Amino acid sequence: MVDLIFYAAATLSVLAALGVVLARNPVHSVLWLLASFVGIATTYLLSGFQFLAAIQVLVYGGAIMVLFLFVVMLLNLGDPDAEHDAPVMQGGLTPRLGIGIGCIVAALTLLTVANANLAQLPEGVVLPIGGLDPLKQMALAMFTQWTLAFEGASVLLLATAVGVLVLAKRERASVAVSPPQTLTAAKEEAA
Amino acid sequence: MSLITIVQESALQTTAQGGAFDPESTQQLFANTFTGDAARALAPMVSLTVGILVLLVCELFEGLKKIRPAVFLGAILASAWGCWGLWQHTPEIGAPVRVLGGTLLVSQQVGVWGMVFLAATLVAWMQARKYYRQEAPFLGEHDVLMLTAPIGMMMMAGAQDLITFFIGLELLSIPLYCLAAFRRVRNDSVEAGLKYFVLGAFGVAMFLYGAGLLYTATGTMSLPELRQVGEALESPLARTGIALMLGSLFFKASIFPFHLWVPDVYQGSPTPVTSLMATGTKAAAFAFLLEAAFLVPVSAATLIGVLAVLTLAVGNFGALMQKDLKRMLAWSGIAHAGTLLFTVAASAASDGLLSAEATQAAVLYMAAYVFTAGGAFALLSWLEADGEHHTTIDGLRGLGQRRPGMAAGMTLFLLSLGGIPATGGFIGKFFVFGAAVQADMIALSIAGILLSVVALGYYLRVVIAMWMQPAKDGQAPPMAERPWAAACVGFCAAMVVAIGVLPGFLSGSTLFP
Amino acid sequence: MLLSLLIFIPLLGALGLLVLPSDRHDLMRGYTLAVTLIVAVLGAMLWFQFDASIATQQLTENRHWFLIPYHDAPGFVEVRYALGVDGISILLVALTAFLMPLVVLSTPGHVKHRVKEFLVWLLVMQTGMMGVFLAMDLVLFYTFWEVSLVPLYFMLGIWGGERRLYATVKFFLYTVAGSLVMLIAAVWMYLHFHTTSIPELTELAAASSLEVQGWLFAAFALAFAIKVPVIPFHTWLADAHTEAPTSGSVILAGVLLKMGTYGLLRFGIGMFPQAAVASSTAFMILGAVGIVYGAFLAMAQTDVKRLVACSSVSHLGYVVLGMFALTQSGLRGSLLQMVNHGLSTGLLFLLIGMIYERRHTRELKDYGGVAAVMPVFAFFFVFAVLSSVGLPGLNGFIGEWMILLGSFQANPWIAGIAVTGVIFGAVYLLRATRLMLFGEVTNEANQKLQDLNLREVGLMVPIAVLCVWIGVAPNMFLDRTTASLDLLAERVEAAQTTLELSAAEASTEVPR
Amino acid sequence: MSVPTEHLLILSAILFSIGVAGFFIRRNLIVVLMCIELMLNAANLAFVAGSRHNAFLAGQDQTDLEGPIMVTFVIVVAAVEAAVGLALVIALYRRKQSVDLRELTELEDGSHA
Repeated sequence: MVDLIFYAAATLSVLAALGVVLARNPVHSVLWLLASFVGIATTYLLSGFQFLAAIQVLVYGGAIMVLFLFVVMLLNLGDPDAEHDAPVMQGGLTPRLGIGIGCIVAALTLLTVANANLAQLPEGVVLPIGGLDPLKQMALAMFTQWTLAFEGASVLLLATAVGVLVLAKRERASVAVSPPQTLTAAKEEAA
Repeated sequence: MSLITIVQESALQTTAQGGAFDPESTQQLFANTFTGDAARALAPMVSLTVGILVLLVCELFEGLKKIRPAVFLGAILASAWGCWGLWQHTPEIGAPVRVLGGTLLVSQQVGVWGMVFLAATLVAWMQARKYYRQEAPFLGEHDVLMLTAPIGMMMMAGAQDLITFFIGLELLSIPLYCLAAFRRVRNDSVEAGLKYFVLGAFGVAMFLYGAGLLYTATGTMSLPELRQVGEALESPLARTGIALMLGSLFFKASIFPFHLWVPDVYQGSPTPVTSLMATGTKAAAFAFLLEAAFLVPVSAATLIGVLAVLTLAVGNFGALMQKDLKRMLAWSGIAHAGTLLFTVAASAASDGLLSAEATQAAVLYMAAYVFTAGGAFALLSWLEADGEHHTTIDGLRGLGQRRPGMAAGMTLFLLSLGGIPATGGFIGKFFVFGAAVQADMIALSIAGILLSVVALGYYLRVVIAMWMQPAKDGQAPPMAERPWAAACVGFCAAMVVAIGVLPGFLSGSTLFP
Repeated sequence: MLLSLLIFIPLLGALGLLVLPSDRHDLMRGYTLAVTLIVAVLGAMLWFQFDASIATQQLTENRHWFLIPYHDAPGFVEVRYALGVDGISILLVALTAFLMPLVVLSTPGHVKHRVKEFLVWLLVMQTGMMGVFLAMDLVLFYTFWEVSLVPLYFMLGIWGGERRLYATVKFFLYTVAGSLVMLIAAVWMYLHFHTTSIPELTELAAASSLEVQGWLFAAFALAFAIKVPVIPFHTWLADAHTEAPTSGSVILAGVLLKMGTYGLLRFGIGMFPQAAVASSTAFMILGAVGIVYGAFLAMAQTDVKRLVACSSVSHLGYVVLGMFALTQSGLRGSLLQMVNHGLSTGLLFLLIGMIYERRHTRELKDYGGVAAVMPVFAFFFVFAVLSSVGLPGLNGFIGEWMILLGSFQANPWIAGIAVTGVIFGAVYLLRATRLMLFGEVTNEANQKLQDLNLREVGLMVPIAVLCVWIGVAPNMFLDRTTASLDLLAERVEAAQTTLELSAAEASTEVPR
Repeated sequence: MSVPTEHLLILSAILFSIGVAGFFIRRNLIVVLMCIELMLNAANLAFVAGSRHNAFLAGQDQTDLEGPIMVTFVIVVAAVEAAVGLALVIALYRRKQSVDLRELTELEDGSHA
């Protein structure tokens, strides 16, 4: 039964991933991606990773997807007519190249996975009660062994905040010139 | 006993005890983790982080904005002092010291690499002073981002497991994505940032997937443990994972066939950022590549050598076609990555026997390259103030008459890039090919070294334009007042000559064991 | 200390020159002349301090420079700042020190713009050349070897003739390509012999097998053969000479080409005697072909400077021929001929430069009857030509005679071919002399030519005196080389014996 | 659950390939960013597969924390990359009123010639 759910979730995530790539409307792509993440979260949960499943839903579904959706709406890209690169259907070299590369990567990795010769898992191992990612141990490890990575991540978030602020902040009135023609005027002004 | 096992054992105990923590063993664990060595190893990174925080505070108050350069330089100097400590005061004997549960290396080479990264950052920052015009309100943010990148580089150089390395990689990349697009009112800068980001993110995904496969096949992500796993490294799964990871590192290091983004991104980014990318990123990528070279099977070492020659060829012939100096330097940067790749190939071909020699060669090469390319980019950023046209090779005509000092500096840097003796570039090349020949890669070395004749072809074209061809018509604009950039050029020129004439201070037996 | 001074005084002088005001041409020329004269005095001191009875290097300096990591014990190879002089280099060092003041003295005629840069490069060049001849460490040698290229590159590119950019790039890339192969060989050598000291390497390499020597010899010989240039690589030389300013040509012919022959002698033959013995016939043939082919090339030229450039190829053919005859008189002759060629060809280039400054043409057909208008010029020109073709009593004769003597001992057939070169050489040079100097003054423009002034005469007289001196009393010069060349010849003989022994062993083993 | 590790790896390989294909097919930058997120998730699945495999190999009640910790960091970085990527997209949109990859043509060989 549990296995069945796993395979169902896996199928869902693959189909949804295809949906992301194939959908014409970016809003649909975002929604498909969300579905795919839910499927992946389910596989995490079934594999014994409760904490990961939780943050997968919370961070990905709750934060990242909203961010995507927000930008799509902000830039008013939801209109399907505005989307010109209907993939696959339209022919041309790029889609075929893309599919080709994807297929090659898939074939290569599948081949190596098939030949992986992974050690046989012992029979009858049951998941520990705390799951395979017990929170306390994770916390302990993260604050000792991986302190540097953890602190690095915090600096990373800080830098990201600063960087995104620079990139996305509205241009100030004195420099706010969106059409490129007036750029020289702005240059002179700034100088 | 490695801390990894301690953690696992304590996890086992607590799980068996129903999840309750033993405070004593936890305390013990903390005491074992945060040792004096760990503090020494972290000092350079912590100084930079403190610098970032102080910079952010300075941004809050109008009056404090003036001390920004002092804070920046202070952070760099404090960090350099930390690196110097690692370099000079780490004992040479015995097994390598690893701290923080074995995730971070404390060694002389980490210290030296740190100095190289800091030099690259310093050179980039000095030339960025007075470079930006419309972006003036964001200069504080600029400095913060520039100070973040070397933290990432140091993490990459010292990382002993893939998690730490991965965070280091991101800590280096994210600020550079933002900095590449820093001149956001210009189309080319935004385009450079986006191209760099999209391909960089693709590369990171590739790295992670490869690491995932390697982890599944071997059961560990720690480099010292990966050294021990033996046969598990030879399974197809592990090999695929390693190949994907190398591909992604080659992307960062701009190795053929992952070099295509380089010319566009280098050209579109603000020149100081290009300088940091060309020198710092490359150095960090190679620092880790050399550390992880043992992952490359000996049988694939020749392949790496061939890639090195191909990269050299592609970079040099690409540079030969260019009319714009910045783009030419970008292509030549690819060629230099090719030369450096010889050190990785040498280390892999000798099955780690030559890893110390290869690392030392790479450090020397990069140290020379930081000042050579950094100086060239500094001059370029200075010239850019004259207008777009003045950075094309045609636009440089007659520079020797107009501004002999600048032209002399550029000539020195170009000769060093070409590897003419008495400059740092030669010493670097000499050591790198020394390592390659030690690993018995003579044919590849000859191929590689003959390609540098092609390189001289295009470097000399610039020298010809500057000194031997008359200036085109039209008044040259007055020279831009850029004292920091001038200081940067002078500093770089002095270092290029110093490394070229007296390499002893870098290559003496004390560089590292 | 003396050797270091010889090398670095010019460089310091160049730095000092940088701060002089760039519009005071005479001041800068005087200053440069003073610097080169100091070096010349030091060169004279070296000449008299030199002990001719010592075969190995003397007046040595030896200091730590830097370490190269190395995977075996002791973990590094030490590169040293090692200088020394021996019988092979003493003549060339002296020649460099002697020629430079004269070159500086010749610059007012043809360097009229960007004087400061020119003088700076001249002094840097002297540092490079001195370094090449005095370095006793392979890495140091290589450094000076390449450093000496850069000044000539600029001299050619800035002050050269019309096709100067082509010539300068060709010259630079040709020489660099050769020397990079040598660099790889050098790297291989320090890795296998664990030292970069030239005397030590000479011992170690000479003791290694023929196969090892062969590969290394090939790499070194390629670099030097391009520089000399030996025949298939000669094309850069004609272009470079033709486009170079007069002083560039004089230095190129006088000293820079000698770096190639010096390298062949010290490294090609000294370090790899077995390989040199094995390939001696090939090099003798190349030398003989160079003599004859260069002569034919020269005959076909209408541009007098190009003609002298081609004659250089021919004359350097003698040097290569004599050297690879591997006999004592051949070696001594070729070493002396290096100096002779520097003097007589340098003199010719100076003269051509002087008349070019007056007439701005180098075509033979534009001249004729110059002797009537410029008797002093004609005297020196004829003198230089006679010295160059080897008139007995002048310097060229001694060198050519010893070379031909030596090569007859080694291989009469090749020597026989080479002798024809002597005749051809006389033909084209004398023909050029006739066309330029004698006959009626056919060209109006030649009527008003000014004869040489005091400065021009003054700078040529020392060279002419030296030419006669060597011609009359060659032993004074040869004596200083004898001990070192005897040692070299001994090494070659030993190598010959080894080769014969192994050949005999091989032939006795085959039947079994 | 008795799903073999290979199946987890195969799922991850398929998702990674779809992400790669989408990365090359699509020209809408936002969708390209989503494809990168897909690839990151595929990598996460590989870490999860590895962690589970190693824990089970070690025996009952064993865990291998490297995998889950890596996954946690990857999720953090995914958020960071999404933020930076979207900010860059917004910057591009401000300049060109488009998020099409084909708009990135200013920097080509010879455009400065």
